[in-house]
Amino acid sequence: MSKEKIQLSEALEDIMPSEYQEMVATATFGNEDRSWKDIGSSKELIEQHSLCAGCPESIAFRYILSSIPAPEDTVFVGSTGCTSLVFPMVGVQNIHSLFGNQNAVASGLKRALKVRFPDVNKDVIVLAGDGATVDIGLDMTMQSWFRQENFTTICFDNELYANTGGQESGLMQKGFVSKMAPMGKKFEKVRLPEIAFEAGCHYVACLTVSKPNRVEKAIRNAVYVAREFGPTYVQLYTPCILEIGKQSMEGLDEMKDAEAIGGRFVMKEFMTDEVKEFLKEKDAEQKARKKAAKAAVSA
Amino acid sequence: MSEPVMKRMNIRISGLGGQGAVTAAHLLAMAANKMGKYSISNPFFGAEKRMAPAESYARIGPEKIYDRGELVFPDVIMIFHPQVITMQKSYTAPFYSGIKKGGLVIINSDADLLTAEDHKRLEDDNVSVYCIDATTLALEIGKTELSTNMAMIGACMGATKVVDLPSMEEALQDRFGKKYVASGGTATLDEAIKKKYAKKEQLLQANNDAIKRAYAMSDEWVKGSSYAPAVYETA
Amino acid sequence: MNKKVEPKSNKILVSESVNLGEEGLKGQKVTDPNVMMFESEREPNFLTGSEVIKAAIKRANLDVMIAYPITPQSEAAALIGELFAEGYVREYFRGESEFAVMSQCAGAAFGGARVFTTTAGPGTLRAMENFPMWAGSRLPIQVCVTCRGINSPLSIQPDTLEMAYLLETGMLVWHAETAQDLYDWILGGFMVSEQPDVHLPLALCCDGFFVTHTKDTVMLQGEEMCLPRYDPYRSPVPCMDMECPPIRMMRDPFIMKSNYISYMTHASWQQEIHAAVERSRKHTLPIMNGSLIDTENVDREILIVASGTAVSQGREAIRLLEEEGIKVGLVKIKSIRPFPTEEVREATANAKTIFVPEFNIRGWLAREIKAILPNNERVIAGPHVAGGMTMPSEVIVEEIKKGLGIKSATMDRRG
Amino acid sequence: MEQYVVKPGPEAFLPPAAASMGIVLPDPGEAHYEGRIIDEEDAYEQIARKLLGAKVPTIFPGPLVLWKWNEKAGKKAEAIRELANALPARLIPMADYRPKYPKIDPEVEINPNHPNLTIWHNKIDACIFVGVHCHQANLALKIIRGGTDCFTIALCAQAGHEDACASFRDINVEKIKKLTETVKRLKSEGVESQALPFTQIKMTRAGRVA
Repeated sequence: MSKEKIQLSEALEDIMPSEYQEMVATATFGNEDRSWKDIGSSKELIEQHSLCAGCPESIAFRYILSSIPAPEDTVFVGSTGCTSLVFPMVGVQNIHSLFGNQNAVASGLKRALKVRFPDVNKDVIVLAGDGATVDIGLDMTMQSWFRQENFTTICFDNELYANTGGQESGLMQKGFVSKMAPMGKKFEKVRLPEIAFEAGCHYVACLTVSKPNRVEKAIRNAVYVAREFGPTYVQLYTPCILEIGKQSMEGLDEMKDAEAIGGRFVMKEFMTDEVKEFLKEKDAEQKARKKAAKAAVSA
Repeated sequence: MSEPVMKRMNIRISGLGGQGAVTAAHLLAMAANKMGKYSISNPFFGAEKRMAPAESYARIGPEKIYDRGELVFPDVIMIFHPQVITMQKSYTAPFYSGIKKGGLVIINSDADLLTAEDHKRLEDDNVSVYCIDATTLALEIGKTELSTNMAMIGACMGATKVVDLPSMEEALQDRFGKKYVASGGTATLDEAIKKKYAKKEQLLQANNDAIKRAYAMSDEWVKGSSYAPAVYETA
Repeated sequence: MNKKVEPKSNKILVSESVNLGEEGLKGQKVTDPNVMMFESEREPNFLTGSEVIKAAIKRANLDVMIAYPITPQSEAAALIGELFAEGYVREYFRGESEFAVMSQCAGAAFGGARVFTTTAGPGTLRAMENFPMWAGSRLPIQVCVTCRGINSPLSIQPDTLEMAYLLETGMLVWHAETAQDLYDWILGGFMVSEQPDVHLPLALCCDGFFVTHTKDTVMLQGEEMCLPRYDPYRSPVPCMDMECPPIRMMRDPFIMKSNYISYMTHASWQQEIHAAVERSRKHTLPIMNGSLIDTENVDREILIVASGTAVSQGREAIRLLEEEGIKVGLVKIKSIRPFPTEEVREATANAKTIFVPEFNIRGWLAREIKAILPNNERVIAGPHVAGGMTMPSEVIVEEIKKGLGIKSATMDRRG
Repeated sequence: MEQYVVKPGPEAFLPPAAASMGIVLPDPGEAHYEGRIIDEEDAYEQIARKLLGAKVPTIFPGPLVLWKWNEKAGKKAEAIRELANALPARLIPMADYRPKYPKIDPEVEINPNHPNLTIWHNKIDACIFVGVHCHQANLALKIIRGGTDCFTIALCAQAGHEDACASFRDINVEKIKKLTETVKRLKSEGVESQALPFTQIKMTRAGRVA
């Protein structure tokens, strides 16, 4: 939808709840260079959430929603889990269908939108937990990559099944003792970022959500590359503070530890040479736009 | 003057995979369709396999046909390959199982393959048996075994008159003259037989000739036999 | 309550926003479905059921078809691929499994596309989790189910047991008897299931092989016509294309965590799905020639009540019995969901004995009928065949004669 | 069995869907009143009288008219405002369909997942649903019939709602205006509004005004 279409009917605007009036007036729809830095000065696309206090997923949601380049033309596909408790509160349309079928739903959705809007970039983004992405949905996750579907897959990796109470998952660390792994997990954390690149993703990033700049860059890269080249994958460490026995304020420290040298989440990116070139051009374009905007303001 | 109208005729074809049993049933049904009769045809529903038992069915009649599936109680049975009888390459035993009273069995063979008991049972039910060496006929006329099914169709038509020669010629034109949707195995055989002939017309001609020759032979046979298809008397 | 609906106009209601005469695909003309289906001239074609599915889809102005091979539907799914290559379908691809395909269909329908797919037997069961999701999400996807056996040991042969599993999914479930039914109902099915007050998926079932692989005469309209395109903005739930409000919209939310009122919302949601099934009655009447059942001579004391090709076998049995002076009437049930409760009650009001032949071992249709009829000891569930067995009309004759206490010699001709 | 009538509740712990009780939607040119099909022309007056006779008549505009996603939507919003002013009736929006967390302010909005909070709190005895997606409207209408005595009216742009006590179908700007004209005519003929005095609550970005 163009930004011009995101508006209220004048005759009924004065009865519309404040949150919507504010969203129409100050949310960053239509600004390609929207950024996490807008948080605080503009209306965020996430209204409220029903996650635990201090949950790193809620931070990840805020960074992602403030970074996607065209929320007015973006549709999210989620899956069952904590993320699906947040989605109804988000100012972008999104689909929940079943547990694990998110990449299949996204494949159909993306193709339908291409058929219906051949001249518009309609971005489709999958956002699901590690159980949905790597365990029950792995077949459909990977097949969408093999088929070179033009959308981005984001995995919230909290290394276990959080919403059902902390059971073993494929992305859990080896040796971790959890429900359904009472003697500790017997096999290594699945190397999905590497697998994703091998399976045909053109851009892959794996990181924590401790640094908003990095998250923003990874999300923008992934969306742009998905439009032009094919599937992209971003894996974000969003520890479940509840299930690993941390306090509300300890999520950030947990992520910082995990991304320190030798940690499980030292940031890594994989991309093809073509993609590297393309992203360089995109960066240059963005810089030029920002420069022009600044000049316009000062003039 | 009362004009007799042929009653429903249910034809079961038993052969071996690759012999064209399915094509034969389709052609009979298509020809009937061209004559303004009602017809449906279908294969035995199994995996396609060369030389495995294969069955197909054609149902032809003066009124709309609803009957579906395997033909368990046929009026006419055609045996495309002697091994159906001699080696039990068939899903039913004996091969004439279920034949209706007054029915007809046509066998592709120059020898009598039936036991005395078979003859007795068929005679008791007034079933006629006609043997014709269709494969030899096919080799003579079409220069290929692949025309066996054509000779068998001709034999069936000559004896029963269930469809006439001009309609069959039209059906052949439809089946081999145009683009035709066939399953994998059938498509391969279609290609094989098309390669055998330089032109489509030659293939059609050879098929037509095989049908006509067999038709003439069985027409001659039926005059001397007690076989007569069931008819309705109409005003 | 399954009330019978009387047809008022017997016309398909068409959206006012449809531009009749505009160009569809490959130069086809968008035609009023009433003109296309009921008034335009038709020519006879001698085709297999699979070819008939292709012929219908060619005229369906279809956006998306997603395919996965399973016997016996593969041929139809592949033929629609040919249509895609020719330009008569806008998008087509092979998914990785039936579960994935049905999810992909859901995604395409969420995105506002007219979607068609096909499946059969074990594929239907593998896909099963999706069907109540389709219905609950009000996605008007059409799936052609070419029924085959489902249980171990495996069978690729026709058997209608899988339909029993579809009955409570919230989908519309129709059972085609012939290739002609299949053709007319594919096109009509889109018009019914896309009505804003219905807007539900349709499982258009036919008996695998008996319909898909049998050549039969089917009357088809010209290829220059096609249906109006699907209008996603008449949907009873928002289309997921970021072009319609509300912007803050999750399809489909589970009603958030535990409290009494959220359970009631969920219950009301389910009621609404089944209400929509009921609403389809009115829209289905024009497609099904004025009634959800067909009847012949239902004033007779003996009736055959059946669906699918069991009806065909019943017709032949009636013809054979007639030759022996035994008179039997017929009820053909066309729509299983919604179930024609009142219609069947009326049609069987005078019957003393009701035979329900079925191509499955459990007799789910007989159970449905027994559940709605007074004096249901009149219902004889059978004959049944299964696993791909054919049901010769002679076997129905046998069953009826046995039920009437008459000796029959038909089976003497076997073996 | 007696013919089911779609009357205000409270009807049941879980009231049935009217469609399952044999209520059929009107065809084009028709409307329904308590489940009986009536001529659309007659519906204007019956529904206008019902609204004028209510103590707390309320219009619940939904997203399809609250948002100006096309020109028609903006015009419908205007027509709805005119109807509200003519009656007079309160306007309480159904802004979206999400299950709100942790709770809603029942004076300023209605949510399809727990509509009765808004009905009960404001003692609404007659209401109009307009611009709500049909599925969500039906959920709310059933819940309202189950637990409240509110008379529900649907101005539906599609096929109408048998779960409302009265429903138009194929509603458009002209038809909304015609309903407003009918209200005005009845008033000029001496039919007085029974609405209790109220002040329409207004909102800004900062929150509630007055």
